[in-house]
Amino acid sequence: MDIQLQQVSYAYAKGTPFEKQALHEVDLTIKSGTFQAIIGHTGSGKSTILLHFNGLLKPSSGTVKIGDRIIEAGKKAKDLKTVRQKVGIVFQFPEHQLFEETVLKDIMFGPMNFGVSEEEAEKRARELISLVGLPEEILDKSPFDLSGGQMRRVAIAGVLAMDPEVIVLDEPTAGLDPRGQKEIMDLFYTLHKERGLTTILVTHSMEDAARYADSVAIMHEGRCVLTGDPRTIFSDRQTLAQFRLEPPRIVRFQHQVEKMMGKTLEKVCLTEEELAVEIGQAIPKGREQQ
Amino acid sequence: MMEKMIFGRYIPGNSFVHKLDPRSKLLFVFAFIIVVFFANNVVTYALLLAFTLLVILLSRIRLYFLINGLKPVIFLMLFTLILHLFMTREGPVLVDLGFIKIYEEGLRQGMFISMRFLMLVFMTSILTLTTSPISITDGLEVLLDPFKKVKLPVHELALMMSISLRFIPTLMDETDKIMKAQMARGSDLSAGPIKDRLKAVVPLLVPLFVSAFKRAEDLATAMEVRGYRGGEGRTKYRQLKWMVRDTAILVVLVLLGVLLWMLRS
Amino acid sequence: MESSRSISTSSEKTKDLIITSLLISLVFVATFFINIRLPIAANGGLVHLGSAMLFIIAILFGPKKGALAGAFGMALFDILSGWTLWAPFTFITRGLQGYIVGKIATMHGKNGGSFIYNLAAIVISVPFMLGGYYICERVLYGNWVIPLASIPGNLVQNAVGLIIAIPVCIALKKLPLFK
Amino acid sequence: MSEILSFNQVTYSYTPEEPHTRNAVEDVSFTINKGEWITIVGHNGSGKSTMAKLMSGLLMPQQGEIRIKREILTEENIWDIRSQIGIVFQNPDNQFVGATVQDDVAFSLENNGVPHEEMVKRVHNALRQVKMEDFINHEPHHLSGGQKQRVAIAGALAMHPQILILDEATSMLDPQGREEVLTIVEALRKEIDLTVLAITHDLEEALLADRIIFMNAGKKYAEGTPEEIFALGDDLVQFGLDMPFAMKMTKLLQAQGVQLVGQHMTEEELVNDLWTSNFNK
Ligand SMILES: Nc1ncnc2c1ncn2[C@@H]1O[C@H](COP(=O)(O)OP(=O)(O)OP(=O)(O)O)[C@@H](O)[C@H]1O
Ligand SMILES: Nc1ncnc2c1ncn2[C@@H]1O[C@H](COP(=O)(O)OP(=O)(O)OP(=O)(O)O)[C@@H](O)[C@H]1O
Ligand SMILES: [Mg+2]
Ligand SMILES: [Mg+2]
Repeated sequence: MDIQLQQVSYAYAKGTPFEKQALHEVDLTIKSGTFQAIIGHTGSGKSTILLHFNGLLKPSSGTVKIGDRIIEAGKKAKDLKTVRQKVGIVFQFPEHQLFEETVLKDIMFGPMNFGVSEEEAEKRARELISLVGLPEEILDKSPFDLSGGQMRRVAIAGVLAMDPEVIVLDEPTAGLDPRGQKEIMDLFYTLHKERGLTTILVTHSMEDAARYADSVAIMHEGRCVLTGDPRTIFSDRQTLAQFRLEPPRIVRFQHQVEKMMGKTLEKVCLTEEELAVEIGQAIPKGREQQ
Repeated sequence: MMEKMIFGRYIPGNSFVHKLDPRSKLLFVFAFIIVVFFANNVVTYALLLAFTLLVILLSRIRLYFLINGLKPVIFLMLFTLILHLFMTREGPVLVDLGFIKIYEEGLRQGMFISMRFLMLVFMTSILTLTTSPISITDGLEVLLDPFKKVKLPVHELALMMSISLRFIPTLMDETDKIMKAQMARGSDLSAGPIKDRLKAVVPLLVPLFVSAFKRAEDLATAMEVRGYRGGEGRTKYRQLKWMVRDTAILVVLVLLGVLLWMLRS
Repeated sequence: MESSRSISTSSEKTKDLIITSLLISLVFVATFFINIRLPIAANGGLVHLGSAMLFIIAILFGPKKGALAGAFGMALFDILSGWTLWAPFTFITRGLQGYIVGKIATMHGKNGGSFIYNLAAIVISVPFMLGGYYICERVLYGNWVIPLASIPGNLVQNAVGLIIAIPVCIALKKLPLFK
Repeated sequence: MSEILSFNQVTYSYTPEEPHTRNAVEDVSFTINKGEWITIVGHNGSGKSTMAKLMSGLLMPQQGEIRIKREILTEENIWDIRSQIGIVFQNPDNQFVGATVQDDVAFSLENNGVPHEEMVKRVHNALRQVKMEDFINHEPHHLSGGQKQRVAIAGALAMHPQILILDEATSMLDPQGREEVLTIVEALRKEIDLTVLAITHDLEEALLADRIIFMNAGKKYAEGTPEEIFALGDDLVQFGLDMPFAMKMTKLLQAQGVQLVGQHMTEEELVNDLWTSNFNK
């Protein structure tokens, strides 16, 4: 399912003295099956744009196409439910949305709102709980008796249970310890690969954007100023700096190494593993024996 | 971070009224509410009206804001006027449409009561337009101080007010986030069958309570580490300064009251 | 929530004070910000959840917090949205209502867990609320008839509040937080 | 070096009546000297925040003792001791008490009965120290997360504390906010000889410390300089953490057959080693 934003503008508190233009004529296309990262300085409009992906906000002007649904400024959008089922959002600190008596019921809440039968919803919950790395016993516990990391996983399972085609992530790993962060990101990456989920990641972590994304979009002061593949985007230090961003650590390190060697490597590396191989090849091997 | 505070009517400014001490403003409004009821004839009402206009001028509040504030009550005012017009049957008949007669006394009463109402709304609005909620709280805390003697926990009440004011924007933000998150899971307060809309309240309020409690716990911890242990032995950072102008405005109001009392019929 | 041995009394008091403050904020937020669209003529069908929130708080936390949250939360709403003149009346009336609901719902050791008591609590509080506003507005408008105009609106508010509060209380009662 | 804070076999459980659940903090001992920067690292739920609460007397240990400036922490002296400790917590919103920036900074001064003139002086000073004096009248919802945390630090500084505890004070912030806060803390340490105890998951942040205490499941797993702790390598990963970037890179490079002399904490060291071991021969 492609998502396409055309000339989308959005203003909060429109028509009051507090009006705040958060998006300016944003054009952005996210092709079905891609892993799209959206990066940008705080307040650049990332979260606002994300709310347009399933009709939680309606553009003040412009159009949003979600699959074959079109949400247009000024027109009444009916039956957004189908859209919301297909585009799941994992918000920042998703554990704050838990409310049911048991974990099982909470995971079933989303799908049942979209008309899935109780048996089917329960089946999905049982499948997903192990997918997110939790034991099945947890299904009968109250979500409020779990640790922060466990709650986060339950909330994510609750979104996945809706069986969306597109999943939108707003800083899904904030506050977790490094292992938790890695596990959650790897989970989404596996889902993206294995189930072909279109994945949209909003993040402050250039490292995650570099490691996982096929395509990166930069937001700056409400505008989508740049889109492209991560290698190109992250190798351009000047442009990034202009939008108050830094390249990922790995790219900065590559830069240092290149300066030291006095020559550039074959390609811009986005993961540690890649860079290690590149450096390994660039090192003058013959001299080791001298 | 979010500039989404669209509540509250305080408009910062530097006028004479803005600069008054919140205590004198509170006392003033309180006394004014009493004085208003002294008026009962054309002269006294005219005097009151002139005085109200003077205060509006001194506050340098754009009339737009005052009128805007009237919106919710305009209907009530008209209603009062019309009821008085038609229901009072005293004095000479002014208009006679056969089935409806409007009497002079009805017109007088209607006008007076609507005017009284208008002046009360204006004066109380000026108070909240020129005084931030937190200064009102400060003012009340000091004014209520004598009631500590009768075991009224004045300090606690004032602190409570200031904390709840402080957390209103935060909780509004939180509410908005939870609403969006649950909408994304297909539960919506504003769309769908009525039964579903009512059902959507639970997924909103439960997390809201949970979050409020988490915040309360964190805040209690933070306050305690910073040495909070009740009102005793505390000093105050915000100091109120009573100036000549504060005394002056109260004196003027008292004089007005005396004058109205003498002129009323 | 934490073990008894680590908590001195001063900290319990502080926590209690803060919880009350946040309950006040919640009443305000529900009145000002949480609307639900219902097919009722009044207000274009938008009904706020202020009364519901007040009932919920009174039922779950008893008369004292119910009274404080109702009085301060609702009066604050009046002050901050152009009804300043009504604030003192609201303070008294809603405070009284919160107190009554809380008192009845927690009577006889019921602790807000009994459907019948909760229902009775809200129903009994309604005449007090209506009466309170009636008397106050009588003073304001100098007339016995005009204040009658606000009664239907107030009734709707209370009815919606009741319909929402009762099930939400049941849901909240199941939380570890309120056990 | 003079001791400023110590734990001696401290144990704490939130549920002492349930012997089967593990203690939140178990048998932890360590000593911190004046002027040090100590970092506590550990996975979620490893007991870090509980330790911070124990230090400030918000919780009292069931076993063992805690000393602040060699004085045992008891119910009697907690208020005195709290006035010497400043804590900044994780969530910037949940610790902002005042209506505006200056009120918030003044809060602890008010609680301790500091006279008005003195308060005004200290509030301005503290705000200057965290570079927030231009925001003196701002309300919290008009500040960014990093700014709120700086106000929280100012609130602590106003009491002229001996120890500043940061309990994941940067973990909810964006990279800029994090940078802002850390820069301020580093500057302060030089300026006023503060002892800093930072709790964090962020290993790059942990590198700034003189010493690291590594917690695992309520117990102290290891203690030492950053070099010593990060030399634990895979243990870090196993107990929920990660290795700093330069170390990970070193390992990967060595696996590629690149010659390197040792373990490296920082990128500069690594680049230098790459140079000397491979090019500059
Ligand atoms: N509900 C709201 N009301 C008014 N203004 C808002 C609201 N939400 C966001 N804004 C403003 O819109 C702009 C964009 O905000 P948005 O939350 O989309 O940024 P962001 O890129 O997600 O930032 P962050 O990285 O901090 O999450 C900001 O200037 C913000 O202050
Ligand atoms: N108020 C509480 N009541 C009961 N158990 C608690 C409470 N607070 C923490 N715990 C438990 O104590 C243990 C240690 O928690 P603590 O908050 O100290 O961990 P932490 O290292 O700070 O974790 P994080 O990195 O997530 O902040 C955890 O197992 C946690 O579940
Ligand atoms: Mg955002
Ligand atoms: Mg912690």
